Amino acid sequence: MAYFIAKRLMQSVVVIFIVSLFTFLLAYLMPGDPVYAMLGGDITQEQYDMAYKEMNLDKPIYLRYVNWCADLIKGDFGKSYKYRMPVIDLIKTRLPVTMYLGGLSIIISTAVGILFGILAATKRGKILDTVITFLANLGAVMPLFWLAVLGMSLFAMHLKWLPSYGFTFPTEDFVKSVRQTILPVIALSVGAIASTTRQMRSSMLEVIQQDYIRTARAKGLKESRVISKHALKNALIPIVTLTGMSFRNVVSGSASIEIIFSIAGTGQLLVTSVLSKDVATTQACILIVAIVVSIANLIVDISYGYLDPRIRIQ
Amino acid sequence: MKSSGTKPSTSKIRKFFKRLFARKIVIFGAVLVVVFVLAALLAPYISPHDPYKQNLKLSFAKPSAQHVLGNDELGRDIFSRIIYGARTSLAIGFVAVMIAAGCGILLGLVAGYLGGMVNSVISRVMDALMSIPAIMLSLGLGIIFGAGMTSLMIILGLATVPTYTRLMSAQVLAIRNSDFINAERVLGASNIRIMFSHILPNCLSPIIVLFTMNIGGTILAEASLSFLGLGVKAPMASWGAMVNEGYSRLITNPVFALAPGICIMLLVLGFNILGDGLRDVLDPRLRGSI
Amino acid sequence: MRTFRKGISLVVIAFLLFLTFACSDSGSSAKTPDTTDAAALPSSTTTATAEANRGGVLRVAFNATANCLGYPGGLATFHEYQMVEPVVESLGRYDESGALIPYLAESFETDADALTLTIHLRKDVTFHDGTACDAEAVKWNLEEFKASGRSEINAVADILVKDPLTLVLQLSKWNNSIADAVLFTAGRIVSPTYFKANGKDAAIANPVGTGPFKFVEWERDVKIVYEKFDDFRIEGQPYLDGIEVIFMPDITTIISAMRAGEIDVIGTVNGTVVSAMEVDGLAPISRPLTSGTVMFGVMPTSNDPSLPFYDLKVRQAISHAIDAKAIAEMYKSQGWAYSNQWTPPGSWSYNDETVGYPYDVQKAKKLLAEAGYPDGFSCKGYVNSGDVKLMEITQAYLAEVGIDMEIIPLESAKENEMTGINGTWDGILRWAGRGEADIAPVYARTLTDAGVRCVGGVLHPKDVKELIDAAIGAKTFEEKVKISKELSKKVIDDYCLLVPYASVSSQFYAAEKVHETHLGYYHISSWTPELAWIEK
Amino acid sequence: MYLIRGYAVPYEMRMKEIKHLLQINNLSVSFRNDDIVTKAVNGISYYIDQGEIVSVVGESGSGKSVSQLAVLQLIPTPPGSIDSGSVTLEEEKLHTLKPTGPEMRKIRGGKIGMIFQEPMTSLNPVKTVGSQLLEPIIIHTGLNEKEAKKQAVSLLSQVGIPDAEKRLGEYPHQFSGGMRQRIMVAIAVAGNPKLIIADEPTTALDVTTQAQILELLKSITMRHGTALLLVTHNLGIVARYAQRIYVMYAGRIVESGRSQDIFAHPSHPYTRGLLNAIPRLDDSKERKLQPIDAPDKISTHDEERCPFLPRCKYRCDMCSHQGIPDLTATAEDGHFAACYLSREVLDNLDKNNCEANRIDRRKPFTDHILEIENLSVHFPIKRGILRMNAGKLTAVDQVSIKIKRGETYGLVGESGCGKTTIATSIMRLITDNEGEIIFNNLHLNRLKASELRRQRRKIQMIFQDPYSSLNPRKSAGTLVGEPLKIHKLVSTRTAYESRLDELFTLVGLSPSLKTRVAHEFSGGQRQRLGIARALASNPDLIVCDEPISALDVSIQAQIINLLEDLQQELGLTYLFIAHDLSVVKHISDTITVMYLGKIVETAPCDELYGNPLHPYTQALLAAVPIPDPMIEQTREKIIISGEVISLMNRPAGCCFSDRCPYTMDICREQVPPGKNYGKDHEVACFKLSQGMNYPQA
Repeated sequence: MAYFIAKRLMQSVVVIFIVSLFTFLLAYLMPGDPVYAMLGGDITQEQYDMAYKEMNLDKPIYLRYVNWCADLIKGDFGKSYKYRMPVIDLIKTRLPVTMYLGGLSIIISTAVGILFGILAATKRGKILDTVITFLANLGAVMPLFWLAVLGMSLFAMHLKWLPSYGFTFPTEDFVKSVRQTILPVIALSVGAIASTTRQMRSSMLEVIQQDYIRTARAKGLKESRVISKHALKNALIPIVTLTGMSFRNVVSGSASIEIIFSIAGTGQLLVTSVLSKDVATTQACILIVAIVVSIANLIVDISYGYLDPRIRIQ
Repeated sequence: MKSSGTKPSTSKIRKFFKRLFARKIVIFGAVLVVVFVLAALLAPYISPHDPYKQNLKLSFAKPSAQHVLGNDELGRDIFSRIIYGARTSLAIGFVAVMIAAGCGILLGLVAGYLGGMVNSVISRVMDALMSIPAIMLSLGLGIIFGAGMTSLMIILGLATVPTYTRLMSAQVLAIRNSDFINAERVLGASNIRIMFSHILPNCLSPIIVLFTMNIGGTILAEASLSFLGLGVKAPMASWGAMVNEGYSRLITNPVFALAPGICIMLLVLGFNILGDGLRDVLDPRLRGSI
Repeated sequence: MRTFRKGISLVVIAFLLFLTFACSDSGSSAKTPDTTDAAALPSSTTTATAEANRGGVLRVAFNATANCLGYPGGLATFHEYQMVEPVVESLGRYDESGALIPYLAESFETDADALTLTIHLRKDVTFHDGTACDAEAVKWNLEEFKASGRSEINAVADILVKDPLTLVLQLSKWNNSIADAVLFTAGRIVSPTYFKANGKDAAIANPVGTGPFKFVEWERDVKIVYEKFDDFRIEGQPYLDGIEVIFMPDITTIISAMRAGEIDVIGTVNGTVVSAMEVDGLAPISRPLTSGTVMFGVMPTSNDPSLPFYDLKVRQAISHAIDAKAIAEMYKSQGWAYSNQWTPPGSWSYNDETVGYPYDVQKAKKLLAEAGYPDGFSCKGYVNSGDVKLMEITQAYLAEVGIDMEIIPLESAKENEMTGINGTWDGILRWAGRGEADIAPVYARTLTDAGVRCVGGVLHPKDVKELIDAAIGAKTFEEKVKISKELSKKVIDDYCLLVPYASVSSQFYAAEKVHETHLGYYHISSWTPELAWIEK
Repeated sequence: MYLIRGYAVPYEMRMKEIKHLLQINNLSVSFRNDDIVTKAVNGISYYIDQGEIVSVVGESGSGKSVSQLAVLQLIPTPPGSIDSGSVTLEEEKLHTLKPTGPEMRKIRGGKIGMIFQEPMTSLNPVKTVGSQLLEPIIIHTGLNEKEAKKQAVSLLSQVGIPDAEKRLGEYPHQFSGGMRQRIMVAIAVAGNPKLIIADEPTTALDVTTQAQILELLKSITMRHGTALLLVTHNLGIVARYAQRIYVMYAGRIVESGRSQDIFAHPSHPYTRGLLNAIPRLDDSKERKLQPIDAPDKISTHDEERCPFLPRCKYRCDMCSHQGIPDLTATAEDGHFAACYLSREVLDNLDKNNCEANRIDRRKPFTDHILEIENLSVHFPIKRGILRMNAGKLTAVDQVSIKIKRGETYGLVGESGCGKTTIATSIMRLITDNEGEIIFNNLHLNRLKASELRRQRRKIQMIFQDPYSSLNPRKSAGTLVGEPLKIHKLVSTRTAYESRLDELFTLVGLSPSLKTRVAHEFSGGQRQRLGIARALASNPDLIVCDEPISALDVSIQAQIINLLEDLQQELGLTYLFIAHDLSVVKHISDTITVMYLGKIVETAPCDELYGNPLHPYTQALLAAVPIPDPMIEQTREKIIISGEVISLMNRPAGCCFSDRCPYTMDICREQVPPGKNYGKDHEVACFKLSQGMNYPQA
């Protein structure tokens, strides 16, 4: 297992290195002069030259990459020229927000998805299965932004039950936090619930056909015990992969959700910085998100060990 | 289902469709897809108005007998634009997925078959692509490539490549050391021959399923990108862009935002259901993994 | 999200709008020398009611973010000026007629012959950090503004502190709009002590001014919190306990929050908001301005012989092909007013004799045929990606006369590069320029070699340049009006350098219970937080 | 004139007279797939008594397993459904119980324990062995957790798992296949059942392990008086263990009776065919196997006719005109067969066509076609972060083989012995090896890739699994013709087609089948295609890697005969790799026995079987059951302990030292060299080289 973790860690490091290259190039290839991005259109030549030097744009690209990497290793993600503050401070305030929303959404979607999946699989062909499968299909085709907007228009604008914007951590004001997070989290979760449900249903159906389930039944176990003690853990293995992948989707989704609900999180920061060509922030955001995704995948792979002793004991 | 050297008999095709449409829901999905494909093909004949004809006096007009779904900001007929939007969505969905499948299959085939360092490099690059949030990737690429249909197809295609590469290399790995591939080596067949003549055809079932599913996914992604403003070039009609235009007017003119949104959902739903059905027939083991 | 992007383009427009005012002389400042009393602030007839409703927190939502609060040289957009208004006061403000009046300063006077601007300060004004706001502090602020690379007050050659409450600004060359630039644009006075102690970045994030409210907290991209400053120099003000500036990147959220009563004021308005608010029977607070608007239109590349637009007839054909009147009419509710020249209608430089190019497809086709393009041609149309719609309308009009325009959306950075000093474009550019009465300085920025915006793609005719110089250097208002009108007509009727659509005045929304905010009422970049009150 | 046997007594009526432990009457099971209903079990009736060992024999698809699952209602529904029948276990009518109800659950694991075929998949991979074993104990014996744990430990010890207490906490994948099957046995007996149903319990295991498991099962049934229902296709096992037998074919019982009666007097053409088709360890080499005919594709048989009719070589008019024959009594007591023809008639018919039952085994051997010298194949074991080679796993260790032109060289051994690795090394599918492979005086391992590709046509391979070795998407003609195209052996289209026809005819397939896709063929036909493809390039040597082990027993004989005929006709040389010693004995001229990557014994066929010298060879031979109860009763069974261990744990000295009953100290320390004991008989054993004798089987 230690070897396994070490190997995965090594892979993650390589992946992050490639991502850093991607990120750097991506930001570099974006059209538009970063000086204009920073200072706007109406600038004098002096202003331009001053900024050009300040941003190290006179150095060759590979040198800039090496410098950038060297700074990264020192923990220096550069300075955002939009926010005029170290990117790392910016991300320190943004990442927890997205992680909180995303984490909540992943927990909810996984729990609900697993439950729905089991229900649908065990009631295969019955009404409940049909209803759940239909809803899961619907959830999978519902554009995220669309759902968020519909939700806001109904619950905030018309019914006025929930606030239409903002974010508060539950440690600050629990009731406010819950009210503010309901809509964004639901919007973020629907797609994941749908895919988890579909995956869980089919992996459960697959597992139920396995030999060891037949063995369990042949031992005289109750059907409920066969499902809960023998089938569930096996069926969960593919779900873990899905949960790992949903980290990436959560950040993707949070971009529009955070913008729609005026939440200052990483997703919003990502989009803002790309559109305003805030190079340092863009690079740091992608890199950090990639690191988070990689760590999530690492955790997923380790949790395989918990679920599947064949990996744990090698 | 085709095999070189033999023509699939008509009964075989009939059997395939019989199995495919055994579940009623699949018929529903197929009908959805067919309706939209027909709408796209026959757009010039069935749309009641010129989708590009602007009439500023009718800006944001409510639905009327003349314009059943009302008019957009430029006073263009929304219904006609939705019909033309089907063209955009389908064309982008199809071509982007073709690009993705083409690159992904090739990379996956090479990675899976050659293994070793090649596989490691390709896998890591794909991992890296996979760990960048899709929206970021599309946004970044979108800004680099600029707007328009072609670049949309490329962007959406590139963003989907890892899915195919992974599926393909997993498939190849599974059959690379199977007896019939060994048999080919024993016969003295070259690697190229083995890869393209023997491995590739045997990996196609899940690819076809993924392909169908992905068309839906790509249409959704196109909508999201259009929503972000990185859509097709004006004045081309796109559902995503129409939702984008319409959604902030949900209060005053709900039809404008709801209609294209519902179209996206229905078309994607159609492809998903069809993909589900195809998978059940072609490769039931894949259930859930795609 | 679209509206979010639109927000970004709005920022650009806002930037222009702001600069508009920054350098405008608003018609009154040409009276030289000039002395104005400090009393002429907008006075409230409802002071008693305001007293009775003292308290409460005003929540103002913006569809834009701020990047800078407490560094005068860093304030870029009118949103930022509005956002810091509660903390950082300006030396001068505008009155209802658009005339510059002293605000933080007690009075000021200009002397065209002596090339000076003299500013008298109030006694006993202190910053929130307790230090005195004296002549040295103001001098430091103005010098720092110049040092940051801003060009607005370049005409100021030297700043002399005559006594602790008097400054004399020596000009290098007469410029009849210098008072506006110094007192309004550059004259946002912050504490030099704080800046020196904590540095530029800290100053940017922590405004320390003299205003009615104290800065509490700036949660980036979320909100700014201000609380009442108890020792405000005007007795009894402000009425509010605090102000929250809330950033909302999505227009729909703003509408939703406004309808749900989660916010009190909308600081950014577009057509979507207007139509949504109409449902609730709420009308925007605005008035058509005759100066300090944004001019919208298109600007073809006129200096490139390889492009069809080099031919005057083609430019005229385009102008005839587009029904700018209809476009302006369509957006009327958003504060658009049709103008056939690069001047807001009704302003003193607006030339009624300008013929312009009324909508006439036949004439357009005829002109095109004369120019050698009977079947039209293909061209590119550049526009900020957040504002494609206007270009789409243009595209459809051009298609009628056979011109096939491909729309190329630009990210802000790319657009700035294209319209910047070294940039150019090859086709039709969606153009947004300042609309003000005193147009000559604005023209100078684009139509002369010394310009800074959109200079690379447009002809710089010699006679235009001469007229611009004459207008800026005019010593009497009458002379200036005459030359400006001539200029206005020349640019359109003789050279057809651009196709103006409309002049756009800004608009604001406030809930019915909110009073006396005067958001953008006197000037787009200012309001009156010290007077605002909320009905209980 | 054919004699028609007396009258038919309804079978069910006869059986109702006596009280049996388990009685099944008229059981029918069908499966529905895509609207096609397949009757898997068709009205079968059988019984089993207290303490009895009964075997149900049949080939794949005969419905033997399905009927057992149906007894416990473990058939997945849908697609399966039990259409009719009654199941009575000691008065209790199992067919009336709800599949998941409490009564049925009491039966499952409580009164009837079940053991399945695949030990690898039958245990839940994510639960410890202990927890899986505790479940049935707690449910069916009412013991509390602590007592149950004690019981579990004792059960595991009983089934021969050492260190039971510690191993309770381990997971299935930490056990070998044999060990897992032992655990399955423990689970099956945990609830003190009256009956154990063992569904092919040893099919997936090595032959030495197979013997151990079966002996274990037998001893358990003897000790507890449990009845055992043994489902298998292996007639040897049946002969060794079963007291009574039911032979199933196509969902019906075609013959039943006491074991010795059936083997002595098989009365159904199918049973007779099976017995004639399989090679036996005690056979003479000259006996030609008599395969059971297989129709092109076993069509969904006519519901109205005898299901064996299309394959029956005794069929007569009556069979095709009358309905399905009932089970009728034969001469012996309790012996029934479902055939219109009496045993005497069948015997007579056999006597009439006993020609061509002998094969000429004399072959002219000349030079060596293939010489393998000191071949070693290592697989690196990668460990650590940097994937450094932490060691190597030696799959084949210093193996030398010389194959003469024209002979059949047999290579036997259990799983993991390296026999397939040798094959793949010869075929250059593995290129990373030490030693020399000299084919026709060419050093194969020194050839350049292009040269090697040219040489490949002279050396071909037949694969184990005819299902996986043919590309499922290609037509038969394309597959067989591929070598012709690759090596450009034909120049014109017509030459190509005619060569294809020739090849098809050669392997006994109609050339008209050329256009069919591989999956439309039956297993035997597929293997014929595989052979035709191997023959296409006119090879000198064919490596046959377990070419028949995936086939049904009735089909195996066809392929063996085909291979023998082709050898005579074309002068081919075979390297025949197999684990089945009976088959190898039948076909080979020289035989090498391997264990854990080493050659332990090489000898000419008769010498090896007549005078096995290495203890391992002896144990192997002893473990193979002979399909004759009379012989089995008298045979002494040496069951060696332990299982084939993993290559990672190969002992330092002689590879067999930890299982060998005669191990000496030197065996554990040094590797015994091969030594010739005359008649080309080479053995690697210290005991033997020291001139000591030990008892022979």
